Amino acid sequence: MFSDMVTARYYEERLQEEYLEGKQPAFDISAGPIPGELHLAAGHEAAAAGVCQHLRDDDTVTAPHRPHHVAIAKGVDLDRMTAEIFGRRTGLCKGKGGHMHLFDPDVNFACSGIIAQGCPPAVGAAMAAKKRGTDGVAVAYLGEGAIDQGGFLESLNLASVHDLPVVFVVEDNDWAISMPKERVTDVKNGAQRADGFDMPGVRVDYNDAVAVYEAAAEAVGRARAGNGPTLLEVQVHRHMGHFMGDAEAYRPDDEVERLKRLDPIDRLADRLRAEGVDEERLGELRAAAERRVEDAIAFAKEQPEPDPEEAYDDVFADPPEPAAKPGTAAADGGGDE
Amino acid sequence: MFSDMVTARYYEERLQEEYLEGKQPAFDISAGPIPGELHLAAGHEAAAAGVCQHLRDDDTVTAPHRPHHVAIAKGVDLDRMTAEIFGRRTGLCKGKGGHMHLFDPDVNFACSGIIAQGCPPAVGAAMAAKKRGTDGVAVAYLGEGAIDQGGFLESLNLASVHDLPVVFVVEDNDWAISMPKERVTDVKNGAQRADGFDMPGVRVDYNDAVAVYEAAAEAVGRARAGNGPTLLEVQVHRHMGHFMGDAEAYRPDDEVERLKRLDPIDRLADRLRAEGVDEERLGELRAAAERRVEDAIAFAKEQPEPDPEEAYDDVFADPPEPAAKPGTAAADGGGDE
Amino acid sequence: MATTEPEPVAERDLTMSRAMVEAVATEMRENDEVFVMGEDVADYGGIFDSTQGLLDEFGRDRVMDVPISETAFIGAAVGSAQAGMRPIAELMFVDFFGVCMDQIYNQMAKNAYMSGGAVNVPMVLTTAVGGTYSDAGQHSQTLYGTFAHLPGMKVVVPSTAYDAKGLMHSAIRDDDPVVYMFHKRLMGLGWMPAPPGPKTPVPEEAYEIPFGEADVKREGDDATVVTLGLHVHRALEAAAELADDGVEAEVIDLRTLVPLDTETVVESVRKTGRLVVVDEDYRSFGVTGEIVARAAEGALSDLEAVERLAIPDVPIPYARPLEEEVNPATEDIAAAVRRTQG
Amino acid sequence: MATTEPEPVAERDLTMSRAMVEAVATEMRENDEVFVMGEDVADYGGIFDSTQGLLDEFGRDRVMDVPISETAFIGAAVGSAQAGMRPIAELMFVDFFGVCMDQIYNQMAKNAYMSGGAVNVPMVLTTAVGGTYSDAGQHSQTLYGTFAHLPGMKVVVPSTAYDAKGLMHSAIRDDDPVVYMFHKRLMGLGWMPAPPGPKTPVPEEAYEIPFGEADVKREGDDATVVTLGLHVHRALEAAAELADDGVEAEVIDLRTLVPLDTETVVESVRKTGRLVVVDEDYRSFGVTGEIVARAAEGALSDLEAVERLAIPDVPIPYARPLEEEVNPATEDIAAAVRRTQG
Ligand SMILES: Cc1ncc(C[n+]2csc(CCOP(=O)(O)OP(=O)(O)O)c2C)c(N)n1
Ligand SMILES: Cc1ncc(C[n+]2csc(CCOP(=O)(O)OP(=O)(O)O)c2C)c(N)n1
Ligand SMILES: [Mg+2]
Ligand SMILES: [Mg+2]
Repeated sequence: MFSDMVTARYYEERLQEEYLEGKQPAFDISAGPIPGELHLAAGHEAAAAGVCQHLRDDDTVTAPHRPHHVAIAKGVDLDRMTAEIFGRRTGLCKGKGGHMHLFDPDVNFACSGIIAQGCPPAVGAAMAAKKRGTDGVAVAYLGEGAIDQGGFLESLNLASVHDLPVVFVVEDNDWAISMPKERVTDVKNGAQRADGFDMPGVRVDYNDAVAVYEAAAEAVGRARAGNGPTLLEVQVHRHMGHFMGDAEAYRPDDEVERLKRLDPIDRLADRLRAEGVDEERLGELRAAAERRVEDAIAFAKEQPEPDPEEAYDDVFADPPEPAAKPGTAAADGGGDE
Repeated sequence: MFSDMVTARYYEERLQEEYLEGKQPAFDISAGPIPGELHLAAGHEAAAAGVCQHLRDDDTVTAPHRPHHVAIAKGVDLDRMTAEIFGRRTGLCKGKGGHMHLFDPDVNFACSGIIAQGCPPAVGAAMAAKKRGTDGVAVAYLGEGAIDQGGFLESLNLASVHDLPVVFVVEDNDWAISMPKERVTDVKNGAQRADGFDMPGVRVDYNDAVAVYEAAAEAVGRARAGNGPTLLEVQVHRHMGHFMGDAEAYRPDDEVERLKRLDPIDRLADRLRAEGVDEERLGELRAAAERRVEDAIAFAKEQPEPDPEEAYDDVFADPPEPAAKPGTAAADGGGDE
Repeated sequence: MATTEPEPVAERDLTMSRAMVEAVATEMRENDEVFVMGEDVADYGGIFDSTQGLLDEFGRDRVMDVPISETAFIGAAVGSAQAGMRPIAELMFVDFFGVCMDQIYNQMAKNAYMSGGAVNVPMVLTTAVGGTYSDAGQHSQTLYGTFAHLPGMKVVVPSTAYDAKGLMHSAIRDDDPVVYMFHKRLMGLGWMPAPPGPKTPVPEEAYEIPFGEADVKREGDDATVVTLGLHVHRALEAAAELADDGVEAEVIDLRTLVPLDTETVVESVRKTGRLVVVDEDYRSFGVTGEIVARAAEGALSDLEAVERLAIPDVPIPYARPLEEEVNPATEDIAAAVRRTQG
Repeated sequence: MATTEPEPVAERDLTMSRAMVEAVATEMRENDEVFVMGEDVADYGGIFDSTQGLLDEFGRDRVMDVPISETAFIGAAVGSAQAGMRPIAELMFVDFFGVCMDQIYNQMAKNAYMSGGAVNVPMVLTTAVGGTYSDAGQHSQTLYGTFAHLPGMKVVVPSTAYDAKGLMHSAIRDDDPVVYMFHKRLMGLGWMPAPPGPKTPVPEEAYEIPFGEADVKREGDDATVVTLGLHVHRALEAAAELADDGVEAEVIDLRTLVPLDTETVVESVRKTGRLVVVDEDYRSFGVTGEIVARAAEGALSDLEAVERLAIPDVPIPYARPLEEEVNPATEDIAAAVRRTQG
């Protein structure tokens, strides 16, 4: 758990660096080595590590727009994931998906940039597991801002009525971009949404990996045993802007400083120290994590960019015959060109 | 209340007659005087009358695909509504909307054939009332099959967080077409959905107009006083098929007979008798209702059908200049025709 | 994928709905990973008979009624397809796409591409389309163009029982998401009489109809009528009428919109020089415009006249005279072809 | 509705976002029934600056942050519009339409027609469109054709600050629902530099730009380039290049897709005989096909060459070389025009 968390933290810090470095002196979203938007999850690590610790490769996880910490905890190939984020041809998705669309079928990980829309496919993966009689489970991650979205709420019901092996994990960082949660829902505890669907709802009120681990043990265990879904909300903290480049004018000045004092990694480190893990060992774990991240970034940067022509591949797995690039004269049956 | 209920019941019975008569000997949905699908609400009357009794013309009501009883209780013009259902040019919507799309702005009534999609506009009407500082309220009707739909669930949250004057009324007739509610949700009491949104949820367990009236007094009163929304579920019974032509093979043979013994109109009549209303008075009310319905049907049948050319009007209130029928050569800037 | 059209050993005349269900049942027998999900697909057998009888044979685990939560259950189909199953999910009316389009076009259709081919989504989305029975603005659309416009889904529209069966076999076996749009008026429902055309002889064996091959239903030299779905039958009627007057119209049934068989259209236009495109979608920014554009790109110098018939950019009205006005009729097609002559 | 283009008393160069907000603020000052709803429209001022500064002036009751529940809040806009208010609802990215399309197309767009004109829905749906910054398949689309295809909504796409302001005034005052699509790359955001074109002089007074009037940005006799949004600027650049080689391209900015100014397009094609249509929507079943079809219907005998440039029916890829490949560039436009010559 500690390793996953320090890996994820260092990963986000390094991506931030790489991303912003390329955007000097003026921030230009189209400049620098990392294309597109970037949503980083520093402060969210406990929710990822505490839950995914209970999962196997054949369990499914769907994540939202802020996916790296979850992907790391689920065991997604870090080199290929990083290559994808850098937009390289050997990335997980050949450079077509990018940071919000990471797919790694080897460990059954996927993400989607549309709020709450990872929930229904997670329910579907759980449905497949149940139909096939395996004890596989599915976990759908979402933010607290997503608990107002129909796709999530419908998924609760579908999972509940079929007693499907799903755990919905809400990462409550109190913010949906600039909107504090009090402004968008009356419910203080997102796990309360479960009440309307006859499903257990559990909230972990502290940004604490061990508490998450314990709550998840029960939720994942329940799912794996065939006893149905659970809604698990976890308090996390957003240490950075919503995306890189977010000026955060809406955020109280001292909030991040205050939150950093509740850092889940520090908290877990204290716990480990109390359990007798010595400083050296923690240092080793951190160093290993950093090496792994540096290696992944170095790997990514070495990879080639995709060839423009590759843009036409992969729309279909079974391409029409004769295979033809869409939009070319050939595909259009000739032309005056 | 009794008048609205007997009017609604007789109305549905007469529409059924008219509808089916035109479809002899073989049922052909395109034959007979009433076009299209027809969803009738015999057995649902208490939910309409008991709630709408508390409403004024400036309050808004949205209804779903099964709207007649609600429209009648809300005071929609019965002649023009019937003309609309018969597809006539003097109908509420000039024959363009039909039975699932009745709009009467004079009493702020509207309906929509898409499950739960009347809920958000009702929330919007309540938002308008609140912004304008009136004490108007909005009521959104839906079936128990619609409580699994995102548009409803999102509306609960939006109404709740802004304390809007909305009452959501779920008519629970135990069936969504052929699907019994146990098959599609774990929740026995649909009002329980409110729990996840910090909103009062109330269920009226009997198909009883007086009980509905009382529960609605509180819910509408709460909304009108500015204290926010309520979710109210009412047990009703579907005496007929989902739509006319439904063979109901999925339905236990004796169910309808059993339900008819719980008829909400009989129940209210008993209550009125107990309160001293004599049989003669009840008979008069029934006779008046029947006359009103017969007049409306007679009116409708006399009305002209719309002119085919009218199909091109009303797409826009502010038509583009120069006004042109879409799809004609003029609109297309000439042509080779 | 080559066509496997066997010599018909045993053929029966089937309605389109029976043919469609037969393909589904055959695939379900052969492959445990195929299952059906939708509203009223179990006991009811589908509002338009699209799953009639399947519950009895396969039981509730493989023929699942689901809550009225299209986003949740179509998304669940996506998830189970990505897990390797082959779900068939039914959107009862295509008109309801607005409550679940994100799952359809942002997940189902794009996940293969966005993953660089790492995942496939082998599912079929069946949905009822079309009007002619006064079901008004929210229940009468075809939305052919809406689906065909967005990349990543194959879109098929059978017009006969023979095609309905073959296209369904192909759809289930295809590794990509296929939107299978069946026209209510063609299904052969007891309560909504079909025109004579769609009921055809259908072999008992399984066979595929490859995607991207239009069917020339009738040959002719004087004009090319390109159409699909219900209007194949209206176009054939119109062609028969026109033939009486010596005008020979070629009638092309597109059968699949994605992939689109441009070649057959262009070749025909090269021959006839006159193009009439007819469908039941909205006129602008839809199918008719695309076909005209492909013909213009492929055979501009041969093109002497162009006509489009479609729903004239109005919502579908309820009253019969209004709906009839906006839905292209046989006479409208005949008149349009005549306008292109001379 | 006639144009009211006043003699400019005071003009400043504004970015597109400032011009758009200025129109909204002016209308909000004059009419208490106008209000704004959307995600991050209050304190943040809109992710793409589309509501910058409005919270300060008008307060939270009129500039409302809402839950991430597009169906609920866009539907609430429909309901309040039917009650006589004039809401402006923002769908943060047009790509999210799939979670709320039913409210948009089955309610907002159809209620006027289905009610036979008994109700109006005077609202504006603002939404950000377009790519060019590697936001990948779910955040880079324009979906121009998707919205323009479905009847009952007006669809406008400004390409300059001047148009952004005038179209916004017209949209708010219009009694029909108007979908106002602003291209992110044109807004003039601090973090996403715009090309030089969209920042233009803008009068301080209110003025309307009538819907259905395309703008001929540049006259020319050799080819007609029909486009909108971002590609207006690319087309003008291409035209400048072509002019160096003596090829004079006429560049038409459609400005509104519904209603569509067919006349201006057809007249130009009559003159040039060569049509190049360029946009940033998917190629098939979209805007480019419709424009070609209208030109074919209106000026077939004059039409000598046709070219379409658009996203080639693939989801928008992430990596820069891939996205650049699929999004028509200035050189692509110049090359297409050249192909039509001779
Ligand atoms: C349907 C939809 N609406 C809006 C957005 C834009 N959006 C992306 S992230 C976000 C905020 C999400 O907040 P939350 O769910 O709390 O996750 P967090 O970013 O805090 O991790 C929004 C509004 C979207 N991607 N999809
Ligand atoms: C989004 C959507 N999905 C499906 C339908 C088809 N449909 C119409 S009525 C109905 C059943 C509704 O059941 P319920 O809400 O309980 O109302 P009831 O018919 O019992 O009054 C269904 C599935 C629809 N109109 N809209
Ligand atoms: Mg959050
Ligand atoms: Mg019901």
